[in-house]
Amino acid sequence: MPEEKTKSTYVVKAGSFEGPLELLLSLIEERKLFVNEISLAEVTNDYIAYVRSLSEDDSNKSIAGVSYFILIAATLILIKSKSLLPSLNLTEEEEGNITDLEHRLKLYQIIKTASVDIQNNFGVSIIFSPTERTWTEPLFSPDPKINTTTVFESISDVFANLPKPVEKLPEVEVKKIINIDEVINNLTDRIQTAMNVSFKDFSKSQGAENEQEVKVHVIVSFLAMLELVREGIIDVIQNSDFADIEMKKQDI
Amino acid sequence: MELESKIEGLLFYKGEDVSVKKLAELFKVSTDEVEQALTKLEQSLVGRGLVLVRKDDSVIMGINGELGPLIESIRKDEIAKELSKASLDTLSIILYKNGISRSEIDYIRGVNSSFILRNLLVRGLIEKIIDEKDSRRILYRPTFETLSYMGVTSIDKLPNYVEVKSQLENVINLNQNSND
Amino acid sequence: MELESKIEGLLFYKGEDVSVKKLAELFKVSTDEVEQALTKLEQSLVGRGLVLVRKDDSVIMGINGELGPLIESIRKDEIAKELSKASLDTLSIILYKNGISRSEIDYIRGVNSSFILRNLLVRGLIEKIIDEKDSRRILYRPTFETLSYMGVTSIDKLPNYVEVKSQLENVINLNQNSND
Repeated sequence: MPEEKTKSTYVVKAGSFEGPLELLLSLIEERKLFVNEISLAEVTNDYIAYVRSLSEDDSNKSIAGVSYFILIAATLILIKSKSLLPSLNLTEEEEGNITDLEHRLKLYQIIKTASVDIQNNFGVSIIFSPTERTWTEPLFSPDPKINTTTVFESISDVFANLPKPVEKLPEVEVKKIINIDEVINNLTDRIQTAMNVSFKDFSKSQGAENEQEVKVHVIVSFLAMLELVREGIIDVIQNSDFADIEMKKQDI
Repeated sequence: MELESKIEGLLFYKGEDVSVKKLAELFKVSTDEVEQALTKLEQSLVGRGLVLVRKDDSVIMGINGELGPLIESIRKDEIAKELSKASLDTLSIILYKNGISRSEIDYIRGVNSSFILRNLLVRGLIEKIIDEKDSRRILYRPTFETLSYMGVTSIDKLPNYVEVKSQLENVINLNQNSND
Repeated sequence: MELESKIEGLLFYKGEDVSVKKLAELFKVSTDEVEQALTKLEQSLVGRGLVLVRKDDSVIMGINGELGPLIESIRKDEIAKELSKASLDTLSIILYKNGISRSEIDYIRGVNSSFILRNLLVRGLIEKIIDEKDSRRILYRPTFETLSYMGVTSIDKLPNYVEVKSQLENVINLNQNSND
């Protein structure tokens, strides 16, 4: 089934997760925490580590699959930034994204818990109904609609309604977009040559080709930047609300 | 659950006659016990919509004769009804593939087809056969009457037969491969 | 013969789900009378081999789930019982939120669900309906088949149904309030 194929794109050494919410939930539940901003901030680093392993794993060819994880990572990063950089003011939309993620995660948690019962009961004591049974001898009852023309039209309709195969981006492109370590290295290099580097300029400079790519770039760059902040390599300065974030090499 | 209730459920499922001996085997009881249970079941069905019909050493569950006229008129409605688009689509798949399993039909149509297949069977437009390669598999094919009604002497006279058939087979193979 | 017995016979004949409205038409009675008869029939079937399964406005007659394993053992074809993690998540969402759009499912799962939905449709575990409030919107809901697999005669008999449902509603309401 195609289902199995999509599933395999998420499989990594650390275990397989169907999607970003399942991963997040398992990270939170592992720590026996409740779903809230604090717990989300706490699991962000592990989440990023997972997304990184996803993008490194050569078997992950599906850009769509990985991008779901990266999109949630963006919100997670916002949450983490809030706790790391109290001066950082979030836009209304960003705040909205945060409450939204919490909300989704709570819904998913309820479903996930309930699904255990579904799993345990599924197919155990099936209530059978003899659906395909026919009581009486068939009586040939055609319909004037049945003729070679209509039958050919119908089969053509059937073909037209088949699911379209998923378009896959070439592998090279996937690699270009998703390699987070490469982004971190670039960032470090640039920090070392220039004292100040604008985050906006930096994420632009990665050669994105379309809007979706830009979005992924910004996220990946932002992830990388925060990683550097965490490791104490750079300082982040945001001069005013919504202003570009400046990055500066920290004096060691 | 009492034995008579178990027998009731089983007979409903089977929809055909089952021997007393077979019932005893299935429920791991003696034939005497089955006989007693059948008597109880008969009694409990008095005045209900279902009846137990016994013939020789077999038993079958049927519908109370009083409902005969109603069932007959429903049946007439069922077969006189216009064929739905979904039914026609399903019939076209069965015509071109000539010998296809329910799960293959379901996969091609993207929905479950049990009710539609039942309707096509009742109308005598298709019939069930056992797969020669796997006796546990049931296949569907058009009836002879359907083909003559359409005025085709053999299946390969259907429009674009060769192309359609190979396209159908491609879809089915695709599904099988992705299952591996 | 009482109405409930007539309905019993008819459901037995049909072997598929019939709507309350259709039953009222067939027996020329009101839908209220049908409802009452169905309640009586349900009661009279307690402890017996047959059960009445109800979903939305339809009803189907099935064989008591206690007999499920026995019937499975005499069936010729294998029953697909495995649910992948993704299928299980999606099916659970649809079961507890009877009538939900694809985008809502995607929202809760955080990933695209089209493949899984098609898969569940093919297996007959879910079905598409048109949203009554917005005819352009397609909603997914569980089928009788799903209830059968779960061994329950109605959706609210699913494990912890009431609790899960109210938990979900609490979270949804909370979010709506915070959005105001």
